[in-house]
Amino acid sequence: MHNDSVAAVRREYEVEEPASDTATMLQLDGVTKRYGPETAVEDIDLTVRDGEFLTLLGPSGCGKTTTLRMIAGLEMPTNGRVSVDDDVVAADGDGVAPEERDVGMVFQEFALFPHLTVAENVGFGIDDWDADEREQRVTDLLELVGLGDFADRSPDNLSGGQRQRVALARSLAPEPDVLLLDEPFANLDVRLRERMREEVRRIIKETDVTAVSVTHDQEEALSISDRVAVMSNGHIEQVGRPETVFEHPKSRFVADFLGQASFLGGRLARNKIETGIGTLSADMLQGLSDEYDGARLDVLVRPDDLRATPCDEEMQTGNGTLVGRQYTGPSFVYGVELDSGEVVHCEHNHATNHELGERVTVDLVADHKLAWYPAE
Amino acid sequence: MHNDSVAAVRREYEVEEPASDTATMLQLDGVTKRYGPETAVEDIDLTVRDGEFLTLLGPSGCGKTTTLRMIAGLEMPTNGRVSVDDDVVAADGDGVAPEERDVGMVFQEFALFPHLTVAENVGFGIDDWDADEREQRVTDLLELVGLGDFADRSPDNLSGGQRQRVALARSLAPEPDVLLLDEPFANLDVRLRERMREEVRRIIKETDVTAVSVTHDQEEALSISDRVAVMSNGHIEQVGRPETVFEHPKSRFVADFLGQASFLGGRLARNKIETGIGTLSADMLQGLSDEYDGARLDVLVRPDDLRATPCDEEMQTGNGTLVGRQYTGPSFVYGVELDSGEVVHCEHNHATNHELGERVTVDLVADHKLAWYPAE
Amino acid sequence: MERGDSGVWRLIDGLREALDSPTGDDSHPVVVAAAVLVAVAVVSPLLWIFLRAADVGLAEAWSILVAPSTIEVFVNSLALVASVTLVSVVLGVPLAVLTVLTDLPFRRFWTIVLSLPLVVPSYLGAFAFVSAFGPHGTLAELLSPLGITIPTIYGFEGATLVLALFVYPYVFLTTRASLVSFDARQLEAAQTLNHGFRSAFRRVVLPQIAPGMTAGALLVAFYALSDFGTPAIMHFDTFTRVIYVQYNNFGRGTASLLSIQLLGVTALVLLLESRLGGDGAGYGGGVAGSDTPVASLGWLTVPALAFCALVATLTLVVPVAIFGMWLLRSGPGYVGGGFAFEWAFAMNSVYVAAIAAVVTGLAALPIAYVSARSGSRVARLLERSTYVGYAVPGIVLALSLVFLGANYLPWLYQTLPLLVFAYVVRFLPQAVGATRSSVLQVDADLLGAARTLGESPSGAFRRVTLPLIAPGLVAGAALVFLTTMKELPATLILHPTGFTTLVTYIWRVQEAGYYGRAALPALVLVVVSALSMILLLRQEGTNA
Amino acid sequence: NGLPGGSGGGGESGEGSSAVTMSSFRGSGPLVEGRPSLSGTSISDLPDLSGSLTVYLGGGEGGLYRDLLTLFSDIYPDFDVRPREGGTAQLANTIVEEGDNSPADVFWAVDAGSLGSVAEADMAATLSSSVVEDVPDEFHPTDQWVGTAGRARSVPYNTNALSADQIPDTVMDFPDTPALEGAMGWGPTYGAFQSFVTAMRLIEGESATREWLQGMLDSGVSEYPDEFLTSNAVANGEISAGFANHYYALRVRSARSNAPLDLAFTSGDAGALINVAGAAVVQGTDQQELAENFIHHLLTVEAQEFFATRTFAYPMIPGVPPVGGLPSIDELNPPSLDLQELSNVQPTLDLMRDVGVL
Ligand SMILES: Nc1ncnc2c1ncn2[C@@H]1O[C@H](COP(=O)(O)OP(=O)(O)OP(=O)(O)O)[C@@H](O)[C@H]1O
Ligand SMILES: Nc1ncnc2c1ncn2[C@@H]1O[C@H](COP(=O)(O)OP(=O)(O)OP(=O)(O)O)[C@@H](O)[C@H]1O
Ligand SMILES: [Fe+3]
Ligand SMILES: [Mg+2]
Ligand SMILES: [Mg+2]
Repeated sequence: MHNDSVAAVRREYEVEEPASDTATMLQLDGVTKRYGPETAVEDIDLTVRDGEFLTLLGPSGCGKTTTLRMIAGLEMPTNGRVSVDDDVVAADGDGVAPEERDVGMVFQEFALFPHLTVAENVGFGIDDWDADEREQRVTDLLELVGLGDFADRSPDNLSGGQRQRVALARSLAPEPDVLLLDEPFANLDVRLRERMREEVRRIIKETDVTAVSVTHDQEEALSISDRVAVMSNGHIEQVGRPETVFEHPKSRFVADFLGQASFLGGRLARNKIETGIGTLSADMLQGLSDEYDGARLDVLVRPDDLRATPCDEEMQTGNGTLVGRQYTGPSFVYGVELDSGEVVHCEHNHATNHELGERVTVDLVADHKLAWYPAE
Repeated sequence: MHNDSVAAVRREYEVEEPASDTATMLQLDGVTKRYGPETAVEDIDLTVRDGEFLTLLGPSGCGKTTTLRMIAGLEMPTNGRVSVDDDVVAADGDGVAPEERDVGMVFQEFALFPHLTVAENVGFGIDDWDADEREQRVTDLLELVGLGDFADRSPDNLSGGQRQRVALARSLAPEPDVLLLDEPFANLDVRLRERMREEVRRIIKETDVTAVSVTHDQEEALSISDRVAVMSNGHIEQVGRPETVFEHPKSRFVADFLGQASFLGGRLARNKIETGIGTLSADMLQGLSDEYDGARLDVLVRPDDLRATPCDEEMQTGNGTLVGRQYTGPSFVYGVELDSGEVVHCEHNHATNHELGERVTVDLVADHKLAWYPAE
Repeated sequence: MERGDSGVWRLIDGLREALDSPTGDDSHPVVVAAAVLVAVAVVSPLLWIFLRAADVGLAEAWSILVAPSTIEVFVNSLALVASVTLVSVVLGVPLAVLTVLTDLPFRRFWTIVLSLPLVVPSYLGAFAFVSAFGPHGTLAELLSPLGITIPTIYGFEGATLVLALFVYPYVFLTTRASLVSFDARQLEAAQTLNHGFRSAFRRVVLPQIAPGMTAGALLVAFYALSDFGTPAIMHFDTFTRVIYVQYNNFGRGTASLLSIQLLGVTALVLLLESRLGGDGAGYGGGVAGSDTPVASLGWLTVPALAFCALVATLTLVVPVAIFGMWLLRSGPGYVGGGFAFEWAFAMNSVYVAAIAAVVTGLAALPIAYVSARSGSRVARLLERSTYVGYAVPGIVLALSLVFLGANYLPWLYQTLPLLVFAYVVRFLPQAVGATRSSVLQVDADLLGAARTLGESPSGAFRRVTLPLIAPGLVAGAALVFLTTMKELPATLILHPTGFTTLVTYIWRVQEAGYYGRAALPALVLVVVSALSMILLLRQEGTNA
Repeated sequence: NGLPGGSGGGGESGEGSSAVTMSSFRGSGPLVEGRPSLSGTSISDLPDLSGSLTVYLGGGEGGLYRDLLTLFSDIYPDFDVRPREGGTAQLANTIVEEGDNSPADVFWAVDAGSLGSVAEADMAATLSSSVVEDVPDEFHPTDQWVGTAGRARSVPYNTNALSADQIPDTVMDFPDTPALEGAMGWGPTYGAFQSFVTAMRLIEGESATREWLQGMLDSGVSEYPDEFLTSNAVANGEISAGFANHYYALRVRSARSNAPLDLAFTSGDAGALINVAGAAVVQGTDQQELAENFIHHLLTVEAQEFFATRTFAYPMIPGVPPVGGLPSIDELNPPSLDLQELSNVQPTLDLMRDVGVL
């Protein structure tokens, strides 16, 4: 039954994928990569359309870098096929060399050329350009990444974030067909990261580059990408538009990975479900079909869907106790242990300040339907 | 007059600093570091108390890594003094060797030992321990960072995030007096990062370690630290508790760096100030003194302080137009160009979905006083 | 013909497959072909040894090989190899550390001075030592009025000391090269983990510079194995000496037989070394950390300086002083044109050594590259095969080239190209070792980056690998240059007629007994080599 | 008295430099004083040397021999001689390895053994009897090479440590002479020494030689890399006496005239062996005639005077005596031995190795 129901959930979301008629730029078919006994990536299918910005999102070690490296041609898949622009570039362990794929890459660990200056690094891929044009391009790109004054420095003498920006500028210089970005902003501060993101997005859209980016930052993934592919353990869990993935996560894993997910368990009975924060109407649940009547479900709630209000001192009312508090600047995220035993998170404006141990009532304040999963 | 007023603002905040009576663990006095003509860090004063968790926050290239390296003893300050536990360890270009300072460090670029396995890396600093204890400690730490199965791997065969976790575990092993963390979570996904943060914080508090951490992630800085030091361009701009720094930023730079700050300009007149979103009462402004009557001020508003509501189609009402939209998962951040010409950001739940070009009314919904700065 | 060609290509393809490293970083077939070609070329002269050895009857061969005296010198040789290698490591590694990682005053100066002993032909050094410290030597005569007698310099200990003093620079230079490109951040990491410099060095640096150290130690070991002059002068019987005696008495068959035994020792040492795992996989080096020296010497500065000065005195001052004395003492004697020193000799030396350095560097490149980039057995074999020519006494090699040259390549015989080829065969491992360890230091991701930026493998090699390995390549070529400058046996036998070099000149006057006259050319040798060292270190400076 | 005093050079062609005179060939110094009148074939009696000639020049006197070649070149401007130096045995080996393709025209070696080995490998052409007729038979035992200068085995001794009569007259007695116990030196790797042992083996037999070598070892003989150093060590007092070719002591003396060094000779045995430097025409040369003429020039009275007074060697022609103080060849009483046989060193080496001398 579980399998069926998951399939049902899937079906529902799949139709949401935009039926795009733009050409396919990049395609992975059943791609697997093993390092000795280790399987880094297993049986991945992925299609990226021309001009699209796709982000691979997933926990550390799930195979993001490996996937990019196989697209770039730096690693040959153990099994499966990679096509770029309808040409098969890798199939079953053999393939076309990186330099013949017209892909650019920003390496997770930068891989700057230590014997060249910053400007020479950036100009490396365009040494066949006319000298003036080239110089102009290098200057522009350095300006873009805020390193105009660093042209003649050695990469050794740069800070971590500066190095990352040089790596970014270097990959952008030759305007490749496909740009692969491996955590290109991991070492940048928010402001710079946002600026870079915008710039990269702009450049990509303007020059019609297809981009596959890797990030561990779900906010970045959601805000910058046309589509997001969530990976876990060498597999792709879900691919879709940011909203789809965030609001209709196909699995608990995806839900949890994209935000601080909490789950409220309960049994569905007569269009109602009893949960740790009270009775919810089945209307609140996304695409629920009749067959689930009587089933135990887990309902996904995110911190912004809930509100905790303190109640009187005698502790006789309320449905939970404050057990955690995290300050994030604009808001506090409170952890509440419900009387049902579940722990949920509620986000509050930074002006509200509750104390740990306080007795609270948690209410659902979501103004959208909630995703749910058959109980495990 | 400007100087005066800034000084006034300063005075106000300084009293907020908790007058702690715990001992000083680490002290920097007028520390400057130059690389040839380049000044990386200039005249920094900083005091870290025993058991405290202090975070250095600042844009790329502002001197964070350099500061840590001087504390560790890997770099000698060009000028100034560094004391650890009341012993001067560096003064005017000379100092005590790193291994004699009892500091541990997580390097921004990991610096793992490539010839040792993961377990050997982690055990490196505790090779004087009893073999069993040591093995236990290594196992525990690897478990802690989620790499229990990777003990015998070579660091070369790890993913970026895995390497970072090894670096973290390695630095924690010997329980140093002072732990220096240079962007220790930059390559980790949110869930892992949060788990690591919590664990590191727990370990630090349990073992009474003093920690100085570097991050470019303001949310991380605010949520994990006892105090935050915001750096810019080799200087420390502000040091204080996370709430203080976030809610009472001493300068526009700090305000802007800690969140998407927007500024509303206006002239203060008779306890009111006219701004692009209407008239605000002076009561809403933090610690405003009489002397500012008639002065032009900029009021700091953050996305969560504002709300944009669409208005009727004829575009005759409202005070601005939607010009940007960013999806971050739980929320949209809208950019609104006010009729006054200023651009402000408003945060909305992800369920609300406005279109670019829509006419909106922006209202202040903040339930706290607002910071402000004399106009520039 | 065509079939043969495709067979060759199949072979190369097969080799290439065997050489492909698991990381998918394949070596271009042309590079592999070049590596194989070079290896075959440098091993080919050895065929002759087997040819000659076959002249000796089986029974006789056996009786020679198991003769007690043969076994004794065999054991002697092994003992000498072991002790010289050990002492060289004990001298070379600390000196390399002092000049790279510490704040030793005048590091540049010491670097040059401490590399120079390599250019003093060790037999000259031995002569100088015997005249200075031998019984009735200068020192003994100075001390005898005081009633002090010095222990004898002859024998095992003396031979070890003298050889080690003049060959430790192999270890010094290769260790230095590894240290210079070592990622200093790791040392920093170790220090923040409460390991003092010493322990950090032992646990972190040492294992990673091991390939460089081992390369140097192997060079020392095989030098000790193949050197004839020094042990002879130091009254210590070694295998090579027996081989020389045979050659000097037309026993080419026996000598070849013994040479084969020497090759056996070579193989044994190489095997032993790979068992010890000295050449472990490479570790991607990163950018160097801060350029400030990592360790401060403190009160050790004075002893460290004294140590450097002592080594420099023993290796440079003593020989130069002794030769100067001989020069003064030799009196009028016979002065004739045949012994007149000409500056052209120095020019010839530099000229041929420079060519040899360049050619050897080029020949080393494919082998070093293939063996560093691939962990396969074949690649290892290719690299190891280069040691064969080095471990064989120069005279053996030279005669084999006489045979091959005169009979099969008469147009090359007694020309510079053949002489240069002899140098390549003799000194290739010096260049391969240094180059290989720098190839190992190149992070594979850098090549990946170049490839994704549109460079072909050869382009990536030219624009990224080559500049990054340049210090290693130059260091290797410099080693070849220095050793070619002083190479005697092959030069003497294979030089173009009328082409006199510093060393053949030194040989001429020595052979005639005019030791004093060696002073000037020996000095010129040292000075010219010093100049080349300065050039080399300048190169290193721009890259570090 | 046959030597035309001032005009050794010139020759018939008359185009040579008249600056080359007998005194150009003669050495100087106390040892050379009072040369008697000389006789023999003069350079001027021979046809001109003309053309180019490659000479493999073996051994220690290379530099000195070069001077002689320079003199020839001065006399004959058309004569282009290209000397190629190397160890004597090595050059012999080289010629044998080169075989028919040898670029060498003449092999000029410092010991008979090397010449013998080349001759045995059929790499030496037969010399015309006109060339070698002046040289006594013992110095050209075959017609494939001819001696050009003699080198006698001798016992250099330190005059402060020993007197002449303490040195035995028979080499076989050395191991049992108390005065020499622990005070002797030798250079067993040196070719001339090995020739000496070869001679002993041929004369006294294998087992006597073995005993002798063993006896010397037992008496604590010191080992030196070559005999020049052995002679020097004697002069220094490092050892009292040694085995060495005779000219080394003269060399030491000519450099250090006050050195307490003198020579003793044994008589009629291997210890009195006179080995020779000599020359051969290399088989297959296309310069046979020139090569022979060149060798003939080495046997002229001028060249012989050169060897006698500059290298202190024994001249090969009767008309030129050795330098002052040296006994004549007749007085020396060398053993009668075919020098050609000296090339049979292999058994000697086996023996020496067996005993532990090598
Ligand atoms: N070895 C050096 N030589 C010259 N300048 C240097 C050197 N190291 C750092 N700098 C400069 O000093 C400044 C501060 O560098 P630092 O590494 O401390 O920055 P950071 O705050 O850690 O930045 P990031 O967040 O990008 O890592 C930068 O502008 C950098 O370019
Ligand atoms: N050369 C290798 N040999 C063996 N295992 C490897 C190798 N490279 C990567 N792996 C393993 O493959 C898995 C996927 O690695 P990958 O680098 O693709 O992860 P990632 O998703 O990029 O992680 P991160 O976010 O930490 O960078 C990891 O478990 C890693 O340990
Ligand atoms: Fe001699
Ligand atoms: Mg990765
Ligand atoms: Mg940094």
